[in-house]
Amino acid sequence: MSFEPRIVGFLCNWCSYSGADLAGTSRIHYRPNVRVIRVMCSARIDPTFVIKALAEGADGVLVCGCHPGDCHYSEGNYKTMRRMPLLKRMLEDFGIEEERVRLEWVSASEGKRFADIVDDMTERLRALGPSRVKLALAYDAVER
Amino acid sequence: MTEKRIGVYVCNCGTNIANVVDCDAVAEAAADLPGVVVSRSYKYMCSNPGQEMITQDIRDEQLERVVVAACSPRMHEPTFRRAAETAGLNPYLVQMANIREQCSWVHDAGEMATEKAKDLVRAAVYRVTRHESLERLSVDMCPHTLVLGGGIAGMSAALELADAGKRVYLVERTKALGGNVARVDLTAPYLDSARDMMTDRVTRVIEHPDVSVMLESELEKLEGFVGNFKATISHHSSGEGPPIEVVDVGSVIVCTGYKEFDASRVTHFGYGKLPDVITSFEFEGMLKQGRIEMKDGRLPQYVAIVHCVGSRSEEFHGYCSRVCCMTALKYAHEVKSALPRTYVSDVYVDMHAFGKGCEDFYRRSAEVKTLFLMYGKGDHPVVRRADPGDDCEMLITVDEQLSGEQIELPADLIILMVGMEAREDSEQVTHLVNISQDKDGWFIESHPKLDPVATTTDGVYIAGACQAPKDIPDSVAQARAAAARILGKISRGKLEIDAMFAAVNEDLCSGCRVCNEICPYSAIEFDAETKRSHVISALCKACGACVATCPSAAIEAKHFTDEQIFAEIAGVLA
Amino acid sequence: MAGEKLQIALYWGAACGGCDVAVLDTNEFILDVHAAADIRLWPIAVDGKYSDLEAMEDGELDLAIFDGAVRNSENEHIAKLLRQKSKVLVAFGSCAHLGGIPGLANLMPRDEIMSVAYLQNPSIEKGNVTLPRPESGMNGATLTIPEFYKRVYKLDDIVPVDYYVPGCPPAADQVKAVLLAVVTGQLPAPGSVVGAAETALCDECPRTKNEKKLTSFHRPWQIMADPEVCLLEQGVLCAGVATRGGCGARCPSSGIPCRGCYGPLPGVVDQGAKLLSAVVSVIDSNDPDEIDHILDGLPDFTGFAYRFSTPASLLQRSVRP
Amino acid sequence: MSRKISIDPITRLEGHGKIEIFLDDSGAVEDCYFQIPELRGFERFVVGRPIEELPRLVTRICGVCPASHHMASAKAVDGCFGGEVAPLAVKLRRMYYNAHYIHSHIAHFYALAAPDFVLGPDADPAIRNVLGVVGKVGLEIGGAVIASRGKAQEIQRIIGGRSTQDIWCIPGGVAKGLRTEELEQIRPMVAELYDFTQFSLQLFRDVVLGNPTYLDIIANGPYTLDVHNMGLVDERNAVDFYDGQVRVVDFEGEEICRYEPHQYADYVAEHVEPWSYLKFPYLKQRGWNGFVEGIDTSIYCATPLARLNVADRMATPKAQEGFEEMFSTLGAHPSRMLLAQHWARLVEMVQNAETLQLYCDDPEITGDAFRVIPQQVTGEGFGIVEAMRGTLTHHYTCDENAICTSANLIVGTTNNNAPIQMVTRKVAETLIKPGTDPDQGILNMIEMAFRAFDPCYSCATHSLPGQMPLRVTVRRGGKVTHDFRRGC
Repeated sequence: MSFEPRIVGFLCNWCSYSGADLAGTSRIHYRPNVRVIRVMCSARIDPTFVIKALAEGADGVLVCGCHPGDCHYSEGNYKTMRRMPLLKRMLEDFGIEEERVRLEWVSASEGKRFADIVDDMTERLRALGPSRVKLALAYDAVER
Repeated sequence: MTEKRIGVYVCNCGTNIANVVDCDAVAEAAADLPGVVVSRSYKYMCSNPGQEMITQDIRDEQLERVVVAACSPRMHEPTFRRAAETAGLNPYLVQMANIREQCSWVHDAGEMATEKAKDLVRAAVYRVTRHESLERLSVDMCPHTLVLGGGIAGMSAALELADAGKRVYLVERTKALGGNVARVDLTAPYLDSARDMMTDRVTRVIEHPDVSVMLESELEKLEGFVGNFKATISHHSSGEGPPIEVVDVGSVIVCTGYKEFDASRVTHFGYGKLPDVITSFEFEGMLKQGRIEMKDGRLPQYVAIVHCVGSRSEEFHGYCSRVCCMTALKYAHEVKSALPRTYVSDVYVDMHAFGKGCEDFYRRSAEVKTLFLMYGKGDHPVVRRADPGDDCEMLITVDEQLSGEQIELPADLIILMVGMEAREDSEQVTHLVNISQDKDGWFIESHPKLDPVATTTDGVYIAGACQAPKDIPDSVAQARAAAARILGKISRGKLEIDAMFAAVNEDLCSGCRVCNEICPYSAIEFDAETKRSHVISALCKACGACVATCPSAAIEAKHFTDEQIFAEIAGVLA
Repeated sequence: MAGEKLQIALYWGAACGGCDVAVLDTNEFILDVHAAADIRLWPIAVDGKYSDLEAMEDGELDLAIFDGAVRNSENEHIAKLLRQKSKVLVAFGSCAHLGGIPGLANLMPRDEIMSVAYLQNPSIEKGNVTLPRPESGMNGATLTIPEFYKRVYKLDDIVPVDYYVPGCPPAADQVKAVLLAVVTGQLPAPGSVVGAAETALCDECPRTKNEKKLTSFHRPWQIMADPEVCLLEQGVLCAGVATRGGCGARCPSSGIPCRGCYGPLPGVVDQGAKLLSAVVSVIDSNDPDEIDHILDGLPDFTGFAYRFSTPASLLQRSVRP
Repeated sequence: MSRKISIDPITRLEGHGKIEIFLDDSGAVEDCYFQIPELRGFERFVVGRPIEELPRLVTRICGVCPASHHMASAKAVDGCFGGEVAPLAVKLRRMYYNAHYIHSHIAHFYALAAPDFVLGPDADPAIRNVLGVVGKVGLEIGGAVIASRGKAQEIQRIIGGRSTQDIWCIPGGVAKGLRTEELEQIRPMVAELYDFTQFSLQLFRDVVLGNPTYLDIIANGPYTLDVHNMGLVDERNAVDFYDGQVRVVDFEGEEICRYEPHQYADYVAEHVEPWSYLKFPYLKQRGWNGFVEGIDTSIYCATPLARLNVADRMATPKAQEGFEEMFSTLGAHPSRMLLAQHWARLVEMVQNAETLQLYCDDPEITGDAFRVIPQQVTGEGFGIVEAMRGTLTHHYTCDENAICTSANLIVGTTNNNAPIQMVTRKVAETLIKPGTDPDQGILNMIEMAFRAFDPCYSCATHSLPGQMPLRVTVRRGGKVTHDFRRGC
């Protein structure tokens, strides 16, 4: 039985979550490895959420927002566009592989795209193997 | 975190969910979660008995929180919130787990789908435990409405509202009302005069005491929120009155219409090179002049009408423009009645005659001796100059589908049925009124079936061909529907706006002012006296950008607090 | 021997001594403390009897102040002993509170630290292959030195802590306030951070603040920053927005950006993540490439974001194998 | 069957240490090891950080003498940018450093060393501390001690924004200048500090020199070593704390070598023993010959006394008087009497106070040209200052983006690791006689040996100090006969 990565997805309500719903209404199948958490706008996604998810044992975190220029709140997704690159640089310093955190723009009409992204990410993470973060934090007794 | 009495309801959605997810197992698993006192699996939670099951439990079991695992919250959250409310539970104490659109409909039946459903339910339970009762804001509903666009849709909406005694500001960019319909001669399928129809509308609108028509005007800025918008309108006419005007409105209807497809983008018809290849609108012009003729003034002996120019093509627009087919038939009739001896041929792909009376119209057109030739989708007729000696100006080569033969067709006048496309300024419009466009540029309605006139922005509606290609009756129907929606809101006088907004805890705010620039709605104010920032809740649209930005965790997003989201994270991963 | 006088112990774990100096910096006040309390243990200045400490009744000490982090078994042992012997245990200073600057060591493997120190440095004896060992035989007997844990821990990773006094080191007047609170028994609810403000440094920073829009970042030596205006607004990375006040804004007032020693604000789970979010959200660009270029102006952001709090961050340490 | 005594850890020094003494059957000292159980790894974890941040990182090596690390680091960082520093900034840094010296020396002399002299080496440990000293010399004087140290700290705070955990140095200068009103605040404090240095010298004369027992311990006790001396001197061979050349002089006064900071690696090397985390520096050109005394040894001291030993003179008049008085009393320059460290420390305090006064009267000191913006990144820098506890060397390299690529630190106390190891053994051998069980007093006198060095192990190991109980265990045949322990 091969390793099944656990992905936490943070999706904005207006574009990406609708896109994911559209994948549903269109019956587009994809890997069941993602667990979606809905926020009103990708700008609500505090980098702490991403780190928290990794610390709680996620093998990957997927952040989705409206395409640039098409944000329901006109410019929320630009905040996300600015935060994620630095967050990824930071996570690298903690030894967390680049592929574990992914930012994608998914519109309300891109159900297929959402499905493809989840499948692709699942495959990449499966190849990468389980995240070491939760394990590393699991030592309640001190390490020698 | 003190435990709450929680009820969990797993919807089977008939077999929609149950076929893939083991709903009973999900309900059983949920029963063991902290605080869960009731956990049921039921065929249709959104049905009346389903909702009654919930309200009954709220009363009998003194439930403090409710989790419904069913379809997308974007579908039925309002339903279950209302159910909770009827049982006296604050609607914000309900949380949904989306196990249909984002689980059963997208995964194969089996262990993993059921496990995912359990995780989503656990997350919902953890989250709902941390929910707080929230009170919706009640605000005044301004009875005035802003209508953008003076075409048939805009005028219909305006009249509907004004006849109900409500003020309307009708903003039209051009010098005259009427829009695209005013460019049309007769209308299909009954061949009555568009002109008569329009003159009546236009006069009524202009003379109506409750409609302020603003010609050569444009919306510059729309601020505020449903029931309380401030619209800044600029007047370009050199006439009297200020160049800029600000009006209070409660609602906005966008009726900005469409623009015709530019035929010169298609090369093989020779449009722009061959003098007697014209577009449908150019032909309408001729009809209104009352004389069908060629460039050199001669009367055409052969008239050919070509369908689907720019529509239903890989290269240009994939969609059908819906009105061209019937218009083409109308042209056949008008040519025949003006020039009985002229041969009319109609080169089409499929004949779309779905509207009321259209099929009869199609039959009648066949009777008036129109030659119908069918070309294949993806293929296209080719036009060339006729050779000297031919008795026509041009020849059209068509791979005729029904006969299977290649046919050469004589033509003196070729009418290209150009389709509809979104106006190039429609993107600016989306930003002005904060709605979105689909991939073809048409404005997106809030629900394609159940809510076709509203948008994702409360108080902003769409009507007419700006939403998708439409004929006149559909445009009018949508316009009046939008007006009806608004009248409903106005009649209530007050309206409730969602209790989700951001709030600054000024005890934690350091006045660093990082959030000030963040808000796209300028809902955050800095008080130089107290050295604190605060949110004007009515202006806040609850995106949460400032919340994620505040380095002091001093801003709280109601119903999307850090604590609630952390709980959800822990829930899906537990 | 607990009389009517307060029984107090000060101890340094993995520390630099700066916290103890901070206590000395209360100057004359030390004498008042001495008058009001028996200092039963204070390594830097007092020959307390460690045997006494072990002989003490549980809870015999009214107050134990622990500065420094926990990196080895001795730190851990004494932390547990002090917890057991004292009614109130205070994590004093950034290291005990958050892990402190030495906590940056959590971003790299212990073995690298050893080999750099003993094998690679340019002044190391030519050809040296010797590394210090926990046990080495000498004259038939065994010499032991403690083995160090793989990473740095903050005090409450090891034992429950009653109060936290932030700062590297804590400001003297804050130290005074805390000691006074203990002496007069006016302590807040256990678990609280004491001797610090509830709002960010900006609240007490004298520099003027405006709306922020950043098009580039500068390192402190690259510009002559305006001494009157918020450093962050001038593109100089300052952790003040994401850091508790209470220090008196000593650094920004003297032209040096805050590095976050007073730790995260109440309700903040991860100081670095919050600083990140605040700083980049106000970047004035919507173009990914330009944003990337602007971010290049923030080298080693991690080293700033978690300068004092790596062991207290959500991730705590590098998971690089 | 031998037995083992551990003194673990040593108290009243900054940081941690541990002594293992092996006795043979007769009970005579067979062997003695001075161990440091700590490693922190600053040299590794500063790599990858922006180079200008290092002066604000390395101060956490030691919170007792952070300014020494701050200054050495600042100079090394300046070097990485081509070395240009605003002349006014150098004056201000020196001024700041003088104040820091006074603070540290007061703390050491009164809090760490004085208890042994004022109260006596064998006094009850419970009162053998600074508060005990205050009790003995009187609250008034005690108050003066505390107040003076406070003033020295306050002067740093006024000049550089903070005292402990300094922040102020920045490539090319300092982050803030000295305003006129600030100078006027400082001036009276400096005057008072000067008086206090004179007072302290007098106190030393009265309490220590006035006491034959102590004089005997200093002159004839086991507290001497035939090893060499290292310290910074200016071009006149006068003592300089902030800058200059490193001079090494043997214990007979012959100059062995002198070098510029960037040459340090040609003259000093570090030996590693498996039983201590602390390295043992030695004179590279002589090679590591083990822990041996004598004119050919490669071992040296870098201490206050060593600084005065390598210098021909002090830089200021009043300090020069103290210098002459001290060496004539000790009978030789250079001197090998390690306990004279405490005296040397007081003489140094005088020079620092006098220098401070000079700067206060410098008309340019309140100028605003306290910083230049570096124009180039040259990639390597060396910074040497005299830390209170000995010559402190920082050596950094960085990449073209001014990100640190390597750091090497040779810390004051580390220089003295070998001498301390040796003198500890020497004292143990002399004091622990066959058949006698060591008692508190003897153990404390062993400690006095290295306390004289004012060793700072939080510095020396740039490490996370571990802290262990002080335990003296006497074993016979592995059976514990005595077990008494002491303050950690």
